[in-house]
Amino acid sequence: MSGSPYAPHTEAETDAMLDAVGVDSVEELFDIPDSVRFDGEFGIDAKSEQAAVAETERRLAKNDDLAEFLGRGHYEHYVPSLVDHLSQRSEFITSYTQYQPEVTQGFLQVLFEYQSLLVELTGLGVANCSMYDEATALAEAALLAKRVRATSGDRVLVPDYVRDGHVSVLENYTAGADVTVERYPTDDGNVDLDALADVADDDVVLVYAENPTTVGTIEESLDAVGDLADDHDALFCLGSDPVAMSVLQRPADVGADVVVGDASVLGMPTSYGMGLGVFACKEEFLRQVPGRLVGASEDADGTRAYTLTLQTREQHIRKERATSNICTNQAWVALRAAIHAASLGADGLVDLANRMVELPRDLAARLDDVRGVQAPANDRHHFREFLAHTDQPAPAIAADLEAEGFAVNAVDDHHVQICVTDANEHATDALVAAFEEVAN
Amino acid sequence: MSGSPYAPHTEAETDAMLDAVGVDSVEELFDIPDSVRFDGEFGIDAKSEQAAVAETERRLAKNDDLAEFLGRGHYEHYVPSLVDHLSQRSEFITSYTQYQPEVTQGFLQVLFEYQSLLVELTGLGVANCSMYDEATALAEAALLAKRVRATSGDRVLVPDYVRDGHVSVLENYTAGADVTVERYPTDDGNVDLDALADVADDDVVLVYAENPTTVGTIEESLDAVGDLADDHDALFCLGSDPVAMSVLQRPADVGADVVVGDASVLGMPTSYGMGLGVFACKEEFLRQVPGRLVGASEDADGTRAYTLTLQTREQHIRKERATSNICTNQAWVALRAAIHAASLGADGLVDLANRMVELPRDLAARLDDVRGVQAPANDRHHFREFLAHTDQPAPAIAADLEAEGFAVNAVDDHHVQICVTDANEHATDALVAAFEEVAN
Amino acid sequence: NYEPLLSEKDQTSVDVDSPLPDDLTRDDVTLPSLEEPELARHYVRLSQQNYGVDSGPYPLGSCTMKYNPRFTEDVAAVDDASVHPDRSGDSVQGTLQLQYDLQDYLGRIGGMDAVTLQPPAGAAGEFAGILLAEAYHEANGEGHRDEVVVPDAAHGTNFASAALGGYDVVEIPSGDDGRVDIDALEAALGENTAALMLTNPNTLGLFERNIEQISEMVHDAGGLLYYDGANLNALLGRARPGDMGFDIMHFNVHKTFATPHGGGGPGAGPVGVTEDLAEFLPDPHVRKTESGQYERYTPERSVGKVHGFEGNWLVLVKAFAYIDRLGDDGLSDASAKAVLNANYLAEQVEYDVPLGPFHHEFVASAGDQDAADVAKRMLDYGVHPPTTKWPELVDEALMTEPTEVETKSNLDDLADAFNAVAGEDDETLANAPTRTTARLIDQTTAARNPRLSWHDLD
Amino acid sequence: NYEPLLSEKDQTSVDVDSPLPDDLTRDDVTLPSLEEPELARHYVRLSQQNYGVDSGPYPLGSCTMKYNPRFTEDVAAVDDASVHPDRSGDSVQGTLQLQYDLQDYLGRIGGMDAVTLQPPAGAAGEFAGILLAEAYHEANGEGHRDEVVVPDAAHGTNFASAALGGYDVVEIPSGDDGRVDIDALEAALGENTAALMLTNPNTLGLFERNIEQISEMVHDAGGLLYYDGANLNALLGRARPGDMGFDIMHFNVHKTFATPHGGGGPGAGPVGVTEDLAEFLPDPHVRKTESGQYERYTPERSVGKVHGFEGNWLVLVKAFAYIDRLGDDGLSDASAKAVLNANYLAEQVEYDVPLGPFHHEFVASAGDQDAADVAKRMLDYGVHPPTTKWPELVDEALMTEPTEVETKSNLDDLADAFNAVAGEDDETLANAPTRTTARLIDQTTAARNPRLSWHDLD
Repeated sequence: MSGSPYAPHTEAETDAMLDAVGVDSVEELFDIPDSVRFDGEFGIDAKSEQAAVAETERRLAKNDDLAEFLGRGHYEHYVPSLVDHLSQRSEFITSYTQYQPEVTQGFLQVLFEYQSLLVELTGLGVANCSMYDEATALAEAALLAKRVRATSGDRVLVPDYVRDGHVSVLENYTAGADVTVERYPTDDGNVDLDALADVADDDVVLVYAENPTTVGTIEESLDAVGDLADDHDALFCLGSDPVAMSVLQRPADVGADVVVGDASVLGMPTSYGMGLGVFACKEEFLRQVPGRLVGASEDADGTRAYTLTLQTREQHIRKERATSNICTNQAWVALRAAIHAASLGADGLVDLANRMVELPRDLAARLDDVRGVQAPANDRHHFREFLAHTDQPAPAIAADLEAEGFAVNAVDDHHVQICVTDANEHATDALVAAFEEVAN
Repeated sequence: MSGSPYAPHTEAETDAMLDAVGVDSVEELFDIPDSVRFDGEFGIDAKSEQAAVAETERRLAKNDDLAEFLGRGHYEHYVPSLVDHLSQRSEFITSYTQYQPEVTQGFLQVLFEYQSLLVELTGLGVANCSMYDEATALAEAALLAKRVRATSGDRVLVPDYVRDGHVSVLENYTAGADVTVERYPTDDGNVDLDALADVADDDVVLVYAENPTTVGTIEESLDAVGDLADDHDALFCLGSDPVAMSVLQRPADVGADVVVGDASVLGMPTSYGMGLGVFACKEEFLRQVPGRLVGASEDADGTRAYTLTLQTREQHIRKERATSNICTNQAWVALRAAIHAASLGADGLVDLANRMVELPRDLAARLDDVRGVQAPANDRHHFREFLAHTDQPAPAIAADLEAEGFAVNAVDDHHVQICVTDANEHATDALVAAFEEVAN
Repeated sequence: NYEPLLSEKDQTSVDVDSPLPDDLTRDDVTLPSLEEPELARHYVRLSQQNYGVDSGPYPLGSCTMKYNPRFTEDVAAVDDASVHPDRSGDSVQGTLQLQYDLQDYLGRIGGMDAVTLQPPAGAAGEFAGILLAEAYHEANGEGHRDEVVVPDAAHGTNFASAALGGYDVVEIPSGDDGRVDIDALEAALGENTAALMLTNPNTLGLFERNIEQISEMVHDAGGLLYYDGANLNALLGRARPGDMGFDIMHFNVHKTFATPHGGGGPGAGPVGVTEDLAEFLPDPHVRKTESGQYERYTPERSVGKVHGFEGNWLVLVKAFAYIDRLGDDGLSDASAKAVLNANYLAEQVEYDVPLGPFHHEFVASAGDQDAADVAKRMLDYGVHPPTTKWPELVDEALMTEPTEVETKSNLDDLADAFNAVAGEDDETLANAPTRTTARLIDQTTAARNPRLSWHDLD
Repeated sequence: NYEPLLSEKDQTSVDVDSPLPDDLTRDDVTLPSLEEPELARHYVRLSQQNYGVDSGPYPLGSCTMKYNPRFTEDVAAVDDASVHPDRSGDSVQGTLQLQYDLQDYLGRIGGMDAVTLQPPAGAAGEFAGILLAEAYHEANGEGHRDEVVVPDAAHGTNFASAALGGYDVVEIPSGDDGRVDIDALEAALGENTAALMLTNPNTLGLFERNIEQISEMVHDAGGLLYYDGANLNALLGRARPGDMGFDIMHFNVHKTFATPHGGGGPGAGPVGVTEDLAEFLPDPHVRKTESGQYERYTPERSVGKVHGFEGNWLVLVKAFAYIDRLGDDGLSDASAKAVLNANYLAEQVEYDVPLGPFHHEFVASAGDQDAADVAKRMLDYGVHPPTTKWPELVDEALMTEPTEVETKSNLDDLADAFNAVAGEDDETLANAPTRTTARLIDQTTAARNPRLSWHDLD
């Protein structure tokens, strides 16, 4: 083989085209000074499709086959087969941003429906097409808060249960806007309202909380958090996801101004953290929303039609004054999430969410019966996951479990975090048995 | 869950429809005498999609993971990814026979292109859309011969290398037409011309031979077989496949009147023998062809268009006087084969076929170096596969190899048959090493 | 909209240069040789010119065009499903178990004692059934029975399959009520009767209420009763062929169990039989040993093979997964909704709908209109038309089977399409379709001047 | 052709009844609840209303809409690709090796010493690069540098990413030849310069011939040179940013390495740096130990994270597989044909095409016509139009990038579409498109009266 298998020119065609252009060889078209011409090699051998598939799969096959009980912001639910089959359709996957809405009504409508799903679940007026993931969505929320707040201010408060990595993203995105990110304490896996009240002042632009939290607890006083933020003219940003939101308190009802989160809990398998950033907010912030928005309009025949709208917020028009630098986003992941949500429907979503309350409750109770384990560590309701206290050092427990074929997260010296969903539920008996082996 | 997940009625809709029909319950619509009413249960539990997937996969996972060197009429080549992605498109896979050509031009054109591929490869004037597999295609060829032969006759001659199962199909299909199937001897894996001449007479309606043969040899005197058939006013039917035909002697050039074979060598993985029966013949037999034919025509605007044609040959019109009873065929497998062939193109097909000559030659030479093995057993050229003589009993060799992770075919007391293609080529080193272990 | 043939995009001639001696090879081969981007576009565009169940209603009577759940494609695509038929039984216990379990499921659903999965399509199942009947009679010293009785409204394959088996077909007319005419049957049955082939409900969607009497008559005459499973979607959980007295039946898994029709196939046509006929089943059959292993064996008086290997295996995997997902409740509900849909749609359609009561399908009459033209005009309304002009018992028949997958709203839309066409004049119909990829296609030229490959085109 | 919204087909309200206390739950949720058959049809129909690369030419300048080979989807779908980011390094050696090897491949292709895969898109890569530049200057005691220089023709993301990092953007005008104006650059550079962001070839498809001089000027001023990889498809195997003096670059794998654009994403924007900047790369990075194992580690002075986890991993798997398949020869040929295609098409187009010589794209001028109207009218010819009205250096710009995947015949057809529109009057253009799924869509109403969910519709 020589050349790209995806560049279809025959030699005769190449010659005819060179003739038309008026050069003898393609190389003449490269207007590159000799001094910066590359005359080396990458050293990558061309391969047949069969060999390329085998080479990639050979590498990946080195991963150990573990039953994963990992969560902490990246989750897996069973993805209906329909999601793969429909999202792989050429017209969806090989298209790009809908700059020409007249020939991209299909994707626009899907994104409009995805926005609608989030509007319904959050109770807020506006949802965009996607951010990269929860961490970057939170960062964009902080920047929006900084932009829209009536008075100046530079503090963003996040609870201590948030992943360090997410805080790092938040700090990186907001440093340029001179925002300071501070963590506030929690109490037994919920916001410590008194502690939060102590640190909150009028210099705060955004208060963040999660429901469920990164450690799996369900927050019980979110409206108080919202009130507290409101008292200081700060925005209240809630982190959640579309499955949780289908049963937990509606974000709008607890005073959330912005909702962020990761909607890749729908539509995606575990994918090493690949996300789908949710961004929804009150309608009053519409012109400050980051990212793409699809709106309904009409075409010249008066038929309903969809189009990207309010593009003057965006970088390709507003440049350095854009609401965000985002261009390529997670549209196809949003398509997958939308199909998954549609497959579940209202009943299916609620049923799934209810199981995410029951499964960790039941598994925690079983682990609590294991000598050397107390679970759940927090006296709260849980969603998908929970902390378990281990008498033995947690890192050793995690390592021993790994040797038995299970992945769990050791979050500190004596706590492991266990996430259980419909995707790994089948392995819970084996996990409990393994805990019996390693925990005491 | 209750009810079918693919029957979308809400209770309200069901009620409205019952009202419209004028009954109180669906059961009233079943006009079945009580005496034959079924009031039992099948005893099959309804399952979620996730559970149904798991249940089927759990069963299949009990298959041992062996490197297969099996052929004898069912082969595997690497199938380009494009074949899966395109053939799974809804519009193709969820459609049926093109009774309404105005809305099924897509599939009709694919089938027309598939027919064209076979016309090119066979050199014959007509190819149909598909039979089930090679065995049933051969049976249909015998029936066609019986119908078209100028004088009566009832003998069909097949070489002794044909699989017993294929002969059984042939006998079953032709018994109703009072045809007798007889085997004729071969010499070192090729037709024994003298022996064939001895048994041939004017009562023969069809002489069958294969190229390559079931034992992997390439026939060297096919034109003589064709002449011999011709001498007795019998049809000459050649068995082959689209990969082999792309380099071996063109069937038309050796006098073949009909070509049968299995085109699932393109487009399909190993699939427990699922096939794609090739049926091509001379144009003079057109009105006696079994199965569906797609023809070119024009629509009311004068644009080229395709349609099923000559349907008066078929069972839905001609009933007991049809050329065959076939209705549902292997159209989707033909689509896959067509895409695979198109992906290879002329060069790719010839290259693949040439490798199918080289791979068995090279592997046979390596096995011949193993103590206790003589390969190839036939002093012929080979395609994909060959017989190897083993000093130890062949069934024991096959069993020992299976224990080592390889599947080969023990065809008699001291011969194993080995098939090697681009799909299992990567395992040849290991196979040779395993032979070293078990053969002497 | 015309998508050129591959051959109109490229034709590349390659001189064959091979490791073989020249006299064993052809000279050259000429085929389109396009790179992947152009191929992807070719087939994507062609697919868009094709109507399937996922495009909209497909009420093609007798074909049971249901929704094909995609998860069955996934399980058929797992590596473990891809094994060679010559593998030892010990090394493919998974495949054998799936075969065994599907045999078992189908037996329970049909009320039959043993089931073979080998026939690769419904017609192949019919033919296998004919072979079984023949072997049975032969074994009983009744090899002289050379007639198969078939009602006039039966599927064309019934006639053709019986003829393929060497039988004389005795066609009997239907009664005025669209069902088997008992007198005609009586007259047709005799000492040469090998079998009666019957669809129930029949192609008019009518249940053969006299099935017990029919069964008794056929058996009294020494014949066997064969069930054509094409319409089994009407009966799931309500009645079983085995309980009605049928001795042999085939299943169309691509109809009843929603495996995709694939543009014409592949399907699969498993055949069930009563205990008496089990010893004749095709080779190999799968059984479970006392130790819980699964093994292939040759039934004692097997008819041999009807397919080179094991039939359309991957289709059978899909059927198993579908049955396993729906279970008793789902299968029963599928039939309930299929029957409800047919009856509801029959009510909404303004064409005359004679006979009844219907199960899964009904046959309307286009009356003064030409049913084929009606179908073409329905294409303009964006739906697939019913089967037309058959069965001939109904003038200008429109044989309509909506299946269980259509919503009430879809059925209302479909009825609107029927009714709109019912009100149109002959000229409009004759000029239809106008809104489709291709306009009305000239069938006469296609048949008179057959051009069956790109080699035949200018 | 209008496909109703899911909400127009069904809205089901469910009262939330949960194992949780009532005060922790919402009251109800209202969503469309349709069964699978209707959903399949909904999305199949919507897909058919969407133009993609597999539909035909998609010469959207700057977006590199190549064919996406499907085998990369298969490798991204294998179970082993689906692991959780919190897995121990020991247990995901396969993933780490693939990350390491892709870092290595990209480093070789870009001529960079170290590469992070974490940024989830091109703009995220730019922002990561800005963070790296800031950390570098900070570490060198040059934290006062607060300006990023960007040519006026640069992608909008360059400006926005610099601003997101807190930098003042210093925009410099292009020269008459469409390239960096050396004098303007000289004037813009100074002691506050943190970096110059440059695309090469630039958005007009022109190679910045003075790149060495530019590099020297920026570095002399104490700044860093940032390469926007959007146009890297023009240079594969011909020139490498690292060799031209760039310190930081991002790769758009969805452009250069053919991972699908997915209707707007996901992409991936790996960032390469020279050795001096490697210690600042995001956390974690992957390295190979002496024992041949792969491990994650935190670079010594890491900027931290730009994505919650490891970026768009499955996209990166596809990119690896694509690069591994093409190899040196394929990548080099891709650029050759991309450049040839752009130059050939530029010759065939009758619109004025100023400037040149071009690499992978060219910018034609619609002259007296409105470029946006030209684009709408091109839709009527069945092709996707170029990017319009940008860069503003060319009046009524038609920024055209055919990529290597188009055949000569496709380019000729595409040129015919351009040329047909070039000959049409303003009224025809203003009324276009007429042959598309939707006619011209009213943008003003959409923006003035935003209706952004089905809750906003009547």
